[in-house]
Amino acid sequence: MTETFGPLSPAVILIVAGLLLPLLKGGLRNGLFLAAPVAALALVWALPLGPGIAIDWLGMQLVPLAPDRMARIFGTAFGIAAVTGALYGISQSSGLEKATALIYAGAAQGIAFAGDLVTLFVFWEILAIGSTLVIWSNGNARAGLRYALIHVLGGVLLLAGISAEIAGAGGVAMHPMRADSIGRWLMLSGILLNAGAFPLSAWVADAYPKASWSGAVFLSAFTTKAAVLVLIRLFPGEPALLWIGLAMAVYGLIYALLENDIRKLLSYSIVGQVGFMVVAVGVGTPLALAAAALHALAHILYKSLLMMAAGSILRATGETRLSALGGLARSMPFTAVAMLIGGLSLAALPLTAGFVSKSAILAALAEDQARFYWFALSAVSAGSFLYIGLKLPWFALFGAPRATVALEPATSMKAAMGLLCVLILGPGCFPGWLMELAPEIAGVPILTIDHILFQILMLIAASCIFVGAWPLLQPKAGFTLDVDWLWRELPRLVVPRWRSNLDKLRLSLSAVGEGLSQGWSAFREETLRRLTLAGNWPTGQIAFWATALLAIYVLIAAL
Amino acid sequence: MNFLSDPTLLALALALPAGATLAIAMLGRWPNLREAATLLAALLLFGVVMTLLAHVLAGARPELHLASVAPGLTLALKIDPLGMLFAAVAATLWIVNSLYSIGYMRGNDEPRQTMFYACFAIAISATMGLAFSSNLFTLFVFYEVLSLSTYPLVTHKQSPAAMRAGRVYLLTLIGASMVLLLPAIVWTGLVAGTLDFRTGGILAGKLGDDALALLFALFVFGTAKAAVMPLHRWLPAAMVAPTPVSALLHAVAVVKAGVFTILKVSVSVFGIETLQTSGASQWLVYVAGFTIVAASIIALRADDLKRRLAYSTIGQLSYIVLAAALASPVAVIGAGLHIAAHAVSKITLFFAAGSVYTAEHVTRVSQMDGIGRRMPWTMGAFAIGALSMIGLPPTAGFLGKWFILDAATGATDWFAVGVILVSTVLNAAYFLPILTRAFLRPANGPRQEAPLAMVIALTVTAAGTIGLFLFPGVPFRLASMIMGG
Amino acid sequence: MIATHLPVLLILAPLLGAILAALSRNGVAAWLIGLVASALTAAVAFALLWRVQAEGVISYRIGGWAPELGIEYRVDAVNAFIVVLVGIVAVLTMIFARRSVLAEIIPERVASFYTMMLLCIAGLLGIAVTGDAFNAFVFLEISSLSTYTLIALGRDRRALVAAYQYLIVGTIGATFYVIGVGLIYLVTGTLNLGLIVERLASLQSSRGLIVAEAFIVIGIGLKLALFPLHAWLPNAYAYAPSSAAVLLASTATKVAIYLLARFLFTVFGGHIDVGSIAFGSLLIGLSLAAMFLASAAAVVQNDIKRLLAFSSVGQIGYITLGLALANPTGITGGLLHLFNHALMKGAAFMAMGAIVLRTGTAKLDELAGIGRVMPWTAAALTIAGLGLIGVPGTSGFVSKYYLILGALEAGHGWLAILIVASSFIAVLYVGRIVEVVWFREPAAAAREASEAPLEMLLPMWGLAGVTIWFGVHAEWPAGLASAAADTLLRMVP
Amino acid sequence: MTATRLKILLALVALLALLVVADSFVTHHASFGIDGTPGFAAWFGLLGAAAAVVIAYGWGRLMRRPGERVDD
Repeated sequence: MTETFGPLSPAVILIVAGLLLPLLKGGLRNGLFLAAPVAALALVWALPLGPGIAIDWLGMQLVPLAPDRMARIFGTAFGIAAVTGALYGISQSSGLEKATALIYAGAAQGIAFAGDLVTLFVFWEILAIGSTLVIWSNGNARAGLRYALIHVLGGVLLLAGISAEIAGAGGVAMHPMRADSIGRWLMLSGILLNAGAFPLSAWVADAYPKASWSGAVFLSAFTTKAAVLVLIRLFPGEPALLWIGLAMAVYGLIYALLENDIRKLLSYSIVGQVGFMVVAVGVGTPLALAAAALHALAHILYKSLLMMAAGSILRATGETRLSALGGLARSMPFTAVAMLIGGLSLAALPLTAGFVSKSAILAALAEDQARFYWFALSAVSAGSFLYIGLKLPWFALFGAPRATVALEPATSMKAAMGLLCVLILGPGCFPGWLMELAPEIAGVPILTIDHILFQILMLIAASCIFVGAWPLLQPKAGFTLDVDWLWRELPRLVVPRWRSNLDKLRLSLSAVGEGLSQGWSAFREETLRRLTLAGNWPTGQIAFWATALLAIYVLIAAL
Repeated sequence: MNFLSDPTLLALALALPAGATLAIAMLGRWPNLREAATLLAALLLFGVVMTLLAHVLAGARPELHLASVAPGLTLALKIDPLGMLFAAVAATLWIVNSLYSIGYMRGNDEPRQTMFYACFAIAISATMGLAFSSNLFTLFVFYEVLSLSTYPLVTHKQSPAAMRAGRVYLLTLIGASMVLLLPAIVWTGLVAGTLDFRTGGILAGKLGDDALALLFALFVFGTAKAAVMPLHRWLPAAMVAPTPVSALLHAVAVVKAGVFTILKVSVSVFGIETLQTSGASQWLVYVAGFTIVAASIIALRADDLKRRLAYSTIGQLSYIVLAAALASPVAVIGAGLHIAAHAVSKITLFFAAGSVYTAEHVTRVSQMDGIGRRMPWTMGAFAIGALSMIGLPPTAGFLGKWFILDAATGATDWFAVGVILVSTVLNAAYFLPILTRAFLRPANGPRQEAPLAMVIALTVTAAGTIGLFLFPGVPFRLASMIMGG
Repeated sequence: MIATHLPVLLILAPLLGAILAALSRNGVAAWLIGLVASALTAAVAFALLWRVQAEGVISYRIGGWAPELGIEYRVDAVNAFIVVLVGIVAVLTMIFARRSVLAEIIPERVASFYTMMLLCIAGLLGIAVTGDAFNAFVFLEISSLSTYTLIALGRDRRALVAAYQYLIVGTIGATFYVIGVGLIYLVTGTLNLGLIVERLASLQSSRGLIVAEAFIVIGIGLKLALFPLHAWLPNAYAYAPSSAAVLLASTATKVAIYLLARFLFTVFGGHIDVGSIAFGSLLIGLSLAAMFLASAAAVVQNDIKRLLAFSSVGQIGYITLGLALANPTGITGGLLHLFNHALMKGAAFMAMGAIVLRTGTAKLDELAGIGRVMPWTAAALTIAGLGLIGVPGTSGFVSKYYLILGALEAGHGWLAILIVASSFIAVLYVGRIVEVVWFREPAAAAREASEAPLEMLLPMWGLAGVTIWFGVHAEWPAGLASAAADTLLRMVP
Repeated sequence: MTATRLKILLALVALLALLVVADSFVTHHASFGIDGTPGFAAWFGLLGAAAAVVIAYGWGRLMRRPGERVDD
């Protein structure tokens, strides 16, 4: 059945569109920018589920297009993110960003539909290239470079792991495995790097806020979630993922609580939320995997919305620091509502998509009797409300205005945000839609009274703490040291010292070298002189040598 | 239908560029005719090589006996897949390089162009001979002819610096080949009783493990063209040459001749299996690994663009040497593919560097601010070449790296895996800043591309870099056939 | 009829030519006579070679006397090889010499120059074909005396000094040789080499023989410029008239080496083991010293002729090294290198002769860019240079290949490495020439010069051509050398 | 503590108390036992959020730096 689509895949549509985009101008360009994601999303649903088509490449049987249910969930999520992102960013003036965003989105779709490890890797790298270019199109060279290097590292770790897997198992097919050999650990670490797992998480908050107001929307959606999908496919039930995911959740929570910059806060929050998904993958039951996928979907929806709101604020005021913002509820009411809905969905307020997916994750943990992780994640979840549902709106939307709004969000931006609000609230009110996507969660109680009450109690309790501990949560200008200190600051401290020592060594060496070279040049001159005059021996000397040789000869022969 | 027999074609592959040399020398007074002769010869050679390629893919192994020098020493040609791969790469790139050279030499008003084109043609002829040689002696002869014929190209500018570089170039290449490679060949002949290449090797069971390792070392270091440290200095020194020459040295002929020799010796003199079981090449994994990482670190700090590219070449060559050292069928495929992939990508990079020089007289990375905005085609091609050097899909550089990595993990040689990991990141670290500088810094002038011939050439090779990734069929088939002979 | 008298005809042709040339007193006539005589000689040499190959050893008794009393000319694979070499070089030198001599020799002495050339050729050929130890001495003296004169005919005043030094050294050498031969006569009572060999077989004590051998080897060593007895050679070659330098460089030392090989292997070979560790290592040591030190001296020379002369000393080291290896491959390599080196060094000296003719100088720094105006000459020089290095495709490679093979066969891997390492020094001195000649802006001398005349280019390119030809098709000379080596080692009767 | 905030806090606590009372009237589907007790979510939420604030505050005292990253 898939044969009827031939080489057409959502990835190809988006990537080709991205490559064509720079050749177009004006309305045509915007039209393609919007049409391509829509077409890709349509194709995600038009593709019949099946084993996909195999092609032969370098002697390997590759399956570049393998539509299954997981691919469809993630394809939908990536598709929605691309459509709304394109709608939101249509007024962006940078053509490069638009083109690369499409390629980026296409690579994410490619990963979603990849049926083998090699195809996966190829799109993995295109994803890295695309996202780097999205960051670069906003002009920040250094951050983009750091991002690119980290992802090159992640990519090659994955590549090494894949090649070890092929060398060991002999096939390129994707199949569930455990991290039980060096090769598989390499693969896992490559994937986790993209997922933003601690301690290789610092790049998320470093790079994403460096993108433009519209670029960050794309960035927040694809890379980490694509990694979650790959984890679901390759490492379901890997025990290590449990504590890694929990570490991510805690890290995201604490750093987001401390953060002052809205988009950085949202970036830390991504890590935290992906942590939830990673824990679920670590559980590995069908319910848990479905929950992880749904949470990825929901997360893409509300995080896109939040990033859009943040982008609108940035575009309007040129500012994203909470300490420099305030009172936006009055001046940007639409954006304020979007931010609230996104935030509440993240905090899993009932009737939002986030509530459904987070409930599913906790239910999966409960089903698996993972007591520790259930309690820990519940606590983290309560904490998340502090920064996303309370701190963020409190300081950005309410209080005295500190920044002037120069630019109203464009209609297209409002449309994108509005669309996302609907997409968040719709499934939140009617979870049946999501159950159709992932029937595994059908047994999870979601909109039951005790469960709703449970969640509301949590949120109100967190609110009490927020109001009570308000002075401690004041946004402060500055930054929190992260693991990236190791590659951003440490070399700056070490290299000069290292260099000065090296210089000292070089000095002393050069003193020795000086002496040696003087000796050498003296020797050289003497040798040259001798050699030049070599033919001018006095005759007596030849005679002497003749006699000497004669003697030696006789001596040798006689012995 | 096929009135040209295989041996005739084989002879033509050598004779065409050699004949072009004469034609170029005679047409020196009429530049247009002279360039036409170069291009014509390149096109004809391409046709001949492609015909041969088709035959080789179909299973033919054409042979041609040239001369019997002395008992045991014969000059003879025989095509095998590895040689075919190398020859096809060189013949293809000669066309683009000629096109590019015309733009470059005219754009920069270079003197002594006749000599330039003539020596270039000899070098190509020698490359063909090297690629198709059927025994160690023939290979050695063409190896030396290649060194000698490229010397005038390296010293083209005839400045004191160029002469110094030329001296380093010739002394290193000839010196190493005479002092190490020649004894290795003689030793091989003495032990094996033949100098003929045979897939699977001619040394199996003829020498002890230690002696094999020593002999292998003689071969590897004797082939200074492969620029394995510490015999790498000639390569950055030769950067004084005009850019098309650098492209020839780095992409088409010279360094490829080096790694080709090492690979050929591994496959057809020692035999992969013999290397594997004796462990004679294990030491080379470490030497090549060191070279890869050290060259990358030096490249990281080089401000001169061509110098940075030169050290990049040193590192990339050692990937191929590393593959030879890993000595497994998969590694050989990787090495073969990497020869093709690196050739087309590195020539793109050098073309771009020369194009930037011709248009803007920029030679240093620190002068390249905003140049991508002014020369989008050139720097776009450069970007593709750079991605290929890093080994990212969808560029050709991925192919070779993939199989070499496969070989490393297959042999569970974690040192080699680590080297590839580290060097990939280092490659990115020294190539990407060039791109950010070129594209993200503001341009300090209007849009101004290099001469059209150059832009066409580098666009073609950049497209080839991606095309090779998407359609690796032919090189892959050739590379897979290497082990089969 | 003629065929049986070939050996003596070989000597008579140049000898008669010399007499005629001396009588003619006319430069042009003398040259013509020289040309005809040397052409005849070459023809005879080839005929001899052909007969030896066809029929084996030729023994010719002068006047029909028995070997005990008279003089026997004995031609086998070894000296047929040498004779052919001398013949080829003699003809080509004669063709080359005319223009060069006109420019370098004062007209009154031209006739005597050709006389001396022919005498020298006769002497060298005599050494080669004679089977009599004392007769060899006589021919040695004939060639030496004519050589002294040839060198002294050079216009440079230093030529006189060089000739004088050569005279003294040569006389010492000849004296040593004759002492050695005398000792052998005391022991064996004969001067015929064949008979000496037979009678030595029954000898009880070899003490006297050792001393005799010592004198002979050192005496010949002086003539062949064995390191460190070489010091006369650079100046002699550098200041001799160009065409004399060609002849001497290509033949004189080569014939001396032949004589050495003949004594070492044929005469003493059966009794004193040449391959013995002690003697072998002495000769190997001296050869290595020549290969490295003399080559190193060549690198720093400014006068190209002197450079080439030092190079000759170095290359002789390879030849003696081949002999010292004392195995078939090694000796083949040595003899082949003798042959090849003669040809390429001849080409190189011819090229220098042409350059001196056109520019009046042989100084490297004054010849910058000469390749632009004398491309054919410079190309021949370059080819010869490549041959000296031993670049594959030139004959120098083939002979060095045999040497390396011989060294490895003898179990001296290190020696193989040293052979190629010393070739690397040749890269340096040849590289210097090539770089200056081709890749420098033309100096004053070069700008005014023009290409050499065709009659010089032809013999020059004849030699350069065979340097390439024998590099690609070495089977003929290698076969000759191999047969000669087998003969020397008595592997064939 | 400003008066407004105190008022809000009191209102929130009152609401929480009200809901805890309500919570004791619904049936719970407990997974681990304790999570089914009435009001569990309230006190666990209070504890969890408080712990988050305390840890974050402490971590901020240690790791928070004023100004901008040098290389941004």
